[in-house]
Amino acid sequence: MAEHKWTMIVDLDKCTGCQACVVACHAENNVPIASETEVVRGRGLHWIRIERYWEGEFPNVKAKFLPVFCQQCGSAPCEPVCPTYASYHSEQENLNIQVYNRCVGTRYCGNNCPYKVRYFNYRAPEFDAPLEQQLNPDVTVRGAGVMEKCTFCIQRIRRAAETANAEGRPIADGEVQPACVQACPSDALIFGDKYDPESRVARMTPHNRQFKLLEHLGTEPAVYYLKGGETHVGD
Amino acid sequence: MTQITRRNFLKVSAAGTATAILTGCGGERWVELVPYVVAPEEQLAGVPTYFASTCRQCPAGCGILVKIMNGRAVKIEGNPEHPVNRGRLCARGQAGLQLLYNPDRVPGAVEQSERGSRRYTPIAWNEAINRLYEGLNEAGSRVAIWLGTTTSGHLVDLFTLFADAIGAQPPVRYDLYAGYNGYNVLETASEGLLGTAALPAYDLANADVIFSFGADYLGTWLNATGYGVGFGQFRAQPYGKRGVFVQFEPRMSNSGASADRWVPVRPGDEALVAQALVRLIADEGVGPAERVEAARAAAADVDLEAAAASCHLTVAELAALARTFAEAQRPVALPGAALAGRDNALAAVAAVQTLNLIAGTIGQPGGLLPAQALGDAGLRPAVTSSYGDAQALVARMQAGEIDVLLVHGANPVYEMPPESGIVEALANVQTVVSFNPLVDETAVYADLILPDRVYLEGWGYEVVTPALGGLPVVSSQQPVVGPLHDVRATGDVLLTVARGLAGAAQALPWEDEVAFLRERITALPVGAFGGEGPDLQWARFQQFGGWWPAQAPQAELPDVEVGGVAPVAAPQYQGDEGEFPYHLHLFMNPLLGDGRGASMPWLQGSPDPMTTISWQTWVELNPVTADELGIQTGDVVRVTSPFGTVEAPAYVYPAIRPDTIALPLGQGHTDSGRYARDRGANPVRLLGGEPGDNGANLMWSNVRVKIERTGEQKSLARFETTVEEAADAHPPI
Amino acid sequence: MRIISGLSSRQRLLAGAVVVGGLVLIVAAAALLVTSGRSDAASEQPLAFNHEIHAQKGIQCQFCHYGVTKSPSAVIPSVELCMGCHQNIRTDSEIIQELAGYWERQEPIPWKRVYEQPSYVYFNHRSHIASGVTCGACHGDVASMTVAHQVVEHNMGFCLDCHAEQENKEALYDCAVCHR
Amino acid sequence: MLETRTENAPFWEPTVPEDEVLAQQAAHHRDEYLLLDPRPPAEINALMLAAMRRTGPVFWLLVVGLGGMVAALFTTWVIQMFYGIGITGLNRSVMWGPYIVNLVYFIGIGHAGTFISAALRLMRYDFRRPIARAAETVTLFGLAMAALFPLIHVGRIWKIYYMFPIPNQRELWPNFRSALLWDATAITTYMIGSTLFMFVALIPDLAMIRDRTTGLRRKIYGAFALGWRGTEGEWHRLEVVSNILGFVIIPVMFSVHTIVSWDFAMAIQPGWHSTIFGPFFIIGALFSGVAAVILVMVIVRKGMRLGYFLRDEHFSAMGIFLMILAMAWVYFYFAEWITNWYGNLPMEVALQEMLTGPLAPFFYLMLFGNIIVPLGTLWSRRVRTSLPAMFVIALFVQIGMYIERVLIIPGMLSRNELPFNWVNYTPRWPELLITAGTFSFLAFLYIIWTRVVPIIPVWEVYEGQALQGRRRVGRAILPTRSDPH
Repeated sequence: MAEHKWTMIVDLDKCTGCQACVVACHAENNVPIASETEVVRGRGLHWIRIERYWEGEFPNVKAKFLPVFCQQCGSAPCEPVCPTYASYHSEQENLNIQVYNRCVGTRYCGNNCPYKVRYFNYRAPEFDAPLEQQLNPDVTVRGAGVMEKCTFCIQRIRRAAETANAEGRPIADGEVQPACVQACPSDALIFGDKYDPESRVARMTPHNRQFKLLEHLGTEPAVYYLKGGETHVGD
Repeated sequence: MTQITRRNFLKVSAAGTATAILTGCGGERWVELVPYVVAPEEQLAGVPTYFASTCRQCPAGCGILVKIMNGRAVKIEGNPEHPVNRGRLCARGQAGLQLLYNPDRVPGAVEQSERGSRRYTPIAWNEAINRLYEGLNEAGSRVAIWLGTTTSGHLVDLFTLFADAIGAQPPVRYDLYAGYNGYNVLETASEGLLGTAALPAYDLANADVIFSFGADYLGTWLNATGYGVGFGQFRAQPYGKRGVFVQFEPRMSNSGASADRWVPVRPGDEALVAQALVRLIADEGVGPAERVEAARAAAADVDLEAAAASCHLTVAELAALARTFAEAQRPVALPGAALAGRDNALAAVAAVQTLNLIAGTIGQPGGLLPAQALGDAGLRPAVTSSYGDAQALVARMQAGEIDVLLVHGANPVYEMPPESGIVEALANVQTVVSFNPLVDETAVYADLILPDRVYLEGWGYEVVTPALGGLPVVSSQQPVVGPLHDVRATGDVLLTVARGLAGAAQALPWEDEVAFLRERITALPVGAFGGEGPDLQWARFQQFGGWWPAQAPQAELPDVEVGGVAPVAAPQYQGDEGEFPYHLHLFMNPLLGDGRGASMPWLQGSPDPMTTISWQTWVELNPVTADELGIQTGDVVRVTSPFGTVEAPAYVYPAIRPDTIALPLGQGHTDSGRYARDRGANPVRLLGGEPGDNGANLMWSNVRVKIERTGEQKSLARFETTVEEAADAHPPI
Repeated sequence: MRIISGLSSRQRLLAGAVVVGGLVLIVAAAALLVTSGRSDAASEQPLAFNHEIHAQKGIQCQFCHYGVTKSPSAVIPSVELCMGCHQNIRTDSEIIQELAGYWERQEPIPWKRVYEQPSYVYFNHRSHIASGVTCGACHGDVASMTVAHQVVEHNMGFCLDCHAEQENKEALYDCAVCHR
Repeated sequence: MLETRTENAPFWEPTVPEDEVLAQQAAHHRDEYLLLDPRPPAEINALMLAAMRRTGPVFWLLVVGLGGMVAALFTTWVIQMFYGIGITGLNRSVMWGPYIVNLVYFIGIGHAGTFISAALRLMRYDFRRPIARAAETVTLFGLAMAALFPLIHVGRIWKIYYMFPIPNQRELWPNFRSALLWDATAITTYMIGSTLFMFVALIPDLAMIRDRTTGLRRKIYGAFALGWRGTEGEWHRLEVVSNILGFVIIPVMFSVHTIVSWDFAMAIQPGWHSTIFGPFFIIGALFSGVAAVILVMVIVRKGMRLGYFLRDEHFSAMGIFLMILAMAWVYFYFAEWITNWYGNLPMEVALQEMLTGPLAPFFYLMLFGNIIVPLGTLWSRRVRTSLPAMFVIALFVQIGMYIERVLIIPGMLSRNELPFNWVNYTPRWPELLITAGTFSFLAFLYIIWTRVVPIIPVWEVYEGQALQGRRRVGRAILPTRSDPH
């Protein structure tokens, strides 16, 4: 019954940690910027974040980047715990939807998300005039007390679906790209509909390097990670 | 599409509809509807329209598409057709909206009766232009023009014509991008190697081995987005195997983090290592015969043990790296910013380019690409000035030889080391005019601020050559929204002023800058998008975001050969080793860049890729060094060089040499708007004022420093965990 | 106390039930009042535009609200569009002269919204028109209104009632259809 | 009214001992067992009423002081509503903090009242009689305080009605799959049940006061006494209703804290997802609840001079009860930790390593307060009957149990599956002020309550005394009791 299975592939071998996706997401989704004091208090707020892990010690130290955003779980821990259905599974799009206006801010979903990709608006977002003009009219600006998260740019999906619908055709592969995918210089992020057998994501999976984040928790994420390649130079 | 004139375009974008954009969940608001007086064609409320333009957040010149909804610019995206960035866009490019909508933009022409007072009085544009005219008229040829690397190409051309016409020296085009990355050094090196003074371009997409000597090409070096695209293809196994990337640098940069092998080379020894690689290829005879031959011709006498030791490697390991390079199909070597920031910069860059010569890939896929001819349009890539040129201008200002200084796109007071005497020099200039959209550190010393349109409001072109795939590109810049404030295009101001100046009137005959642009662009041959006749060509230029040929022209390769052994002198360090035991390493992160990003909250608030710190300046040091000095993350430390002092909290960074201290550039603004002001420290203060290598460059990478605790603490605004035990926890990958 | 103690146990039970029931009703009514969003956009429009006259002259809704088939927004016509006809038609009327005043000053007309959705509701006119929903289904018979006023309450129940009758009910019941 | 039941049983007449040993025994029983130290009902009523009327400067000072803290609580709450949860110290990983700790804590202390009152009633432990109401009051106000915290905790209190199952135009109901909704339902049920249970037991005492006051007070008490006259039938019905409510409320009580524990155990947060959480939380709740009742008993006895009612035997019994609960709590805690430790799953080990960090002092204080203090002292009867000692021990248990919840909620949340997101939590002034304010609110309501209703259920004491006697068996004098049921 679901029409789409929106899927993201993250090629860790290509991710350079450049933060282009992070800023693109802020721009597309009206994600507020946490001030210095807020960040110090551990309230940095980015729908997509690039986790950096260190491995080894100097001089054989390596940094690994891991972009983490909402995994759009098939069996999402955040969904059943919400008392108001603000966190909700869209059967149609196979996505986890956060209905901001329905959220009362119990923050249960945030606790239960093992990926910690749900961010709470501890403060009302501020946009010094005329910065509010940059806001994307397709996305609700969330007020204080509301939980928010990556949506795979549902507004872009909906816009493409509405256009395709009105023109009486299916959505083409590549027609919808979340802002992060669009920005990513090294093509580390690949997005598409896995139910469309011709789509790039469908053709790329299964992949010999693929794994899912925290797969043992049974959350059935819609995000595939491709392991970073290891080559031993000069051995 | 054919009839887009500037006037009729501005009419289109001047009106906008108001929409409820306040917090959606905070409470509902009922709004008044303000419809258009004249509805623009093809513009519907709620339906986006896209305008192609060029990003001017850094010198690279990426093509952008700006999404306009309801009369507002709401998103900047990469232009998929554009050969520079192929539809991708970096963090700074995305944040361009926050320059456009910056709350601290100068809303119109202002004067400052007392310099440094920060009290600005608005004046009418006519009066402002009159004052500029009077100043220039009196000054005659005692005029200096200081441009930045992000000043649009057409303005550089106009200013150059103008300077020429009034008999002044050509504009100085210098800012921290140019100084830090040593653009002038790279251009000079390219001239020596390829015959054209232009920034080098490397075809990473088709390379299979990258040896980068401190080039942060995925972060800020030259064209980070374009190289990011190239890197993605490089990793995607174009020749059936995954590309191998080795990075030599004292502190792991954003690019170093993606390397397969990160080699912590001692600052100053990069050229030595490059020479050692050549020596090893020659000695071991690895790789194809012609490479070995070329290596033998170029191999200098190198202390291999010392070279390996300065990399924390054994000679055998270094030899293995040499083999990797020599045996690759299309290896490429990149001379990074640190090489160009020393007294032996030109020789060091040449030593790295020697590796490319040995590889034999110059002008080939996967190699160093030469600049391309652009036809007879009189268009050529803008050349950067060296730090020496900038310093010479400062000296002339100090000597009272300059009456009027015009500053556009640069911020010398912030970007020049205080030792250069820039602030004192400005005092000796009668009239300082800033064209910058924000009151930056330099504008504080200006008498007049005549804010230019920011790049999303203004016209222009940018000659970017070569871009990915070796295409010559002229990128277009057009207003995507009507000007937000009462600002005037600097090109128009200049043309207006020139009309009254003897000599300049003939040299600059155009009615306005658009006329100039049209003339230049329509002189180009027909490009990839066709367009017969000047009107159509001009329209296509705007519509597709620029001009480039459908296929890369067959370049005439200069006859390049290994010219024998080129000696590289050992670097001389500034500061006594006893007193200043540590090397200073400065870096740009992909967010703040050279400091321009500091005025944009998206860039301020996004985490630095390596440390995840935002909003602040920090001092990186190795855990071993930190232990020795008893410094912990969050301790405020004082870093002192022979030239200056900077205080910032320490960050213990595992991927930096124990003998090196690193600081990020970009913070420490005293002005430049509310987001930048009084935040962090400007490490440029640690640098000396004297140019290095015969006046070629800013010497930033051979400075020695000492470090001590101040006893204070400051919480770092880092996004990563602040829990120590997390380091021992099992990472998910 | 006398009253309470004077009652039989059954009456007491009844009284208790009435009190509890009353309390529940009050809470529910208050909640309903708080939750229902309703526009009270003043009927005081800057110009007394008469939908009825225009409709009687045979002008289709889409002539002025031309965005309705192409965009999420139906579009409020620009002054230019009004003037397109009224340069010649009824130029002697007071209202038209007022309109002409806006045009001469190149000033937009500050219309008051009649139907308004909160900013977290994304309604798309184009989709609805494409699916064959008539204007009147949501806006009432505007053609017979002299001054347009809200006759249909656009709350979530109204939307859902209609969506529930559609063939692809499942798809139209998705929260993300309207909220994002 | 009550006198009618006791006039034909003048059992309070002291029996004459036959020798000195017997005399000592009798004296001992009198001292020890309230029920064997009967006084005329009039005297007991007067004692109770005098205690209620006693409002000295200390009382008013407390009222003003605590009232001030209550004002601070509500002011902070309003400030928080205005500026958002951002004024607290919560962060992107620790989204639940002291507000939820307080919720669990106050529901926890709300358990003892019912347990003592209902369970002991059903099991016919007579020592419960004088302490039943003090304990029930802890339940009632504990629950009331707990009910505040979901409201204080949520980000948008003004939209809280989305959580209530009320008909609306949105055609949307709350999500009954959410443990939070089960929780709200359970707490509401428990609150209604325990209020009824308490009120039923209050009726005869309210009638007693009604009959001893005049004017407005008489009217108010009369209204609440529901026309109680003290007939045989009324007494019988009271007995039946109390027993039914007692039977009903005990499973509700068990369900409530189990469901509260499910708020955590249902989540896949490491450290929370544990099958043992249900019983573990119940034992923890009883543990802290009994300690809370002991605290209240000490204060009431000292503050209201109710030494006649609250005797050493009560403290001793409560002490033993507390000790048993401490043992049970240790058992559960040990079982939980050794399972995690032995399983050696990375995240659960990480949680244990947390206790070498900034939380370590709290962890050891918790172990000290919850294990060493009660188990190390309560075996001694002298300690159990010493008021200051019991006060200190109960206080330690309170602190220990509060810390236990802090370790479970913000403590566990600060560690999660992706180590990049570990953020420690430090409270800021709003949490501290609101927490302190709520404790004051509870105390405030309690001291007002003690002046409004008899904190000792006088009729239960009569009843107990009426049913008790002594019989001589050989040379020993043994207490006896008759059972009317």
